[in-house]
Amino acid sequence: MDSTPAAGLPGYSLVISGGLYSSQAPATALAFAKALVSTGHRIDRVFLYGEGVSLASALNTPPSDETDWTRAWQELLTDQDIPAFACIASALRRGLLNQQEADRYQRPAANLADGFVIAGLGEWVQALADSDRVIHFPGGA
Amino acid sequence: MSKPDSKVPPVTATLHLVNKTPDHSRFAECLLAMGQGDYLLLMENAVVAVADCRHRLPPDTGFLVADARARGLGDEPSEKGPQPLEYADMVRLTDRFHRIVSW
Amino acid sequence: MSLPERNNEGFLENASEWDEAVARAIAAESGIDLTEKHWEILFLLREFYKRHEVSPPSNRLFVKAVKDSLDEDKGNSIYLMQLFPGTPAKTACRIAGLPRPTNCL
Amino acid sequence: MTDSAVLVVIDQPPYGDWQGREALDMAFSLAAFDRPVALLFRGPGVNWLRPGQDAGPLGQKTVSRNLGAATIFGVEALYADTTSLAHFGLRDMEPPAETVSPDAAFYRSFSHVVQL
Repeated sequence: MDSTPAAGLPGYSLVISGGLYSSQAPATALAFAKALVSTGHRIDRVFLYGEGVSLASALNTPPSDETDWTRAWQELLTDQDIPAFACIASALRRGLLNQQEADRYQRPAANLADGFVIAGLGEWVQALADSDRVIHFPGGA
Repeated sequence: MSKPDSKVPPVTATLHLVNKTPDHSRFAECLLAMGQGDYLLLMENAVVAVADCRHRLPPDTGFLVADARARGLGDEPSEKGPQPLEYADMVRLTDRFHRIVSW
Repeated sequence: MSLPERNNEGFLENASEWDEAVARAIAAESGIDLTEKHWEILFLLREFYKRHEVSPPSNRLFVKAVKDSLDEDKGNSIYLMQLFPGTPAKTACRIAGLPRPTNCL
Repeated sequence: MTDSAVLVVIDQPPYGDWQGREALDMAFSLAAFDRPVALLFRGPGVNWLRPGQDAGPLGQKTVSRNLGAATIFGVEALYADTTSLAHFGLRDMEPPAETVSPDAAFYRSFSHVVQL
């Protein structure tokens, strides 16, 4: 994949609110993100919201002959150095915690996958301000 | 029918991304919200609309080929009707339209 | 006095166990001596929670909630910061016996 | 970027899932950063505005009460789709909202349209 964003192209943020196994959103967003990268675009940030936070669980364990979407996303995020945030309120409700939140709420384990950070909706508001395009991948039906 | 990247949309023109089947209320709401210069991109489950005889899709409509192939729908470009698009074509659309709404 | 059960950030587990003595004790932990000015805000915040079933989720929204009921000399961040140092929305909710504001923001 | 508001749409009825609540949090968050924001209730989402709600017995918060904080927090406007209000027999709204028939021009008057 190309790694130097071309000048003059719009910068993107992606919002994923569709769940991992209740929608196609994380998969479509990944295909789109790869197309952005291969055409020299910059991805400013990825923001997971609502059911979309399910992508960031380190405990997702699909069978070996199915795509591991969490891992596939982690590879892209690391390769391209893209910050990815999981909304804290969405995450805590659904049992997705980093060590700090696990300690704060006295929960027995943390399960946030590497490459993702827990943060507030302010990161989304910032994406609306900073990125030329904010593309939303919602759940389907 | 022109390729989506061949024209410059007006500033207020909107790219509509729809991922729900034509039976979902958002699909109809999206069609109602379409204005002059807008483009409709069918993604995920919305691609079944190309086979749905109950709907007349707007002239500027495209569908994602990967989603169509997965669902056994033809991906040949036709003289009239929705245009098959790769993800790279989708990027060309999102580059071109300043306003993008997901339904 | 012995305080009702609280979480590890000092918020009451059960809001119905709050009374003015509890408020004074929680405030004292942060070195705050409650005055009429504090009580005015604390009661406003409790009334707001009762009406809307939500604590103002950020300092900015706390300021807006105060400004809506009182006026600009009180609905401003400097005034509220002086009364409730640190993170005013969190400090005030803790003393008022309300749940920790959702840390969404 | 323009200064026009972000429109957050709620088109799911209250209480059956968390989608509307999480959309409301997005609106509150924009307000918390002093970004102009408006809410549109459309389709079954207009049931958010039905007076006399009490979700206590469900063990949930009453969304119309949460929504009552919106204008205090600086949400610029609440809109409700006229046709949907008629479908669901809603004449009074709590909190009150401005009735609209959303079309291309309506949606284009916002900088972003967000639908979860």
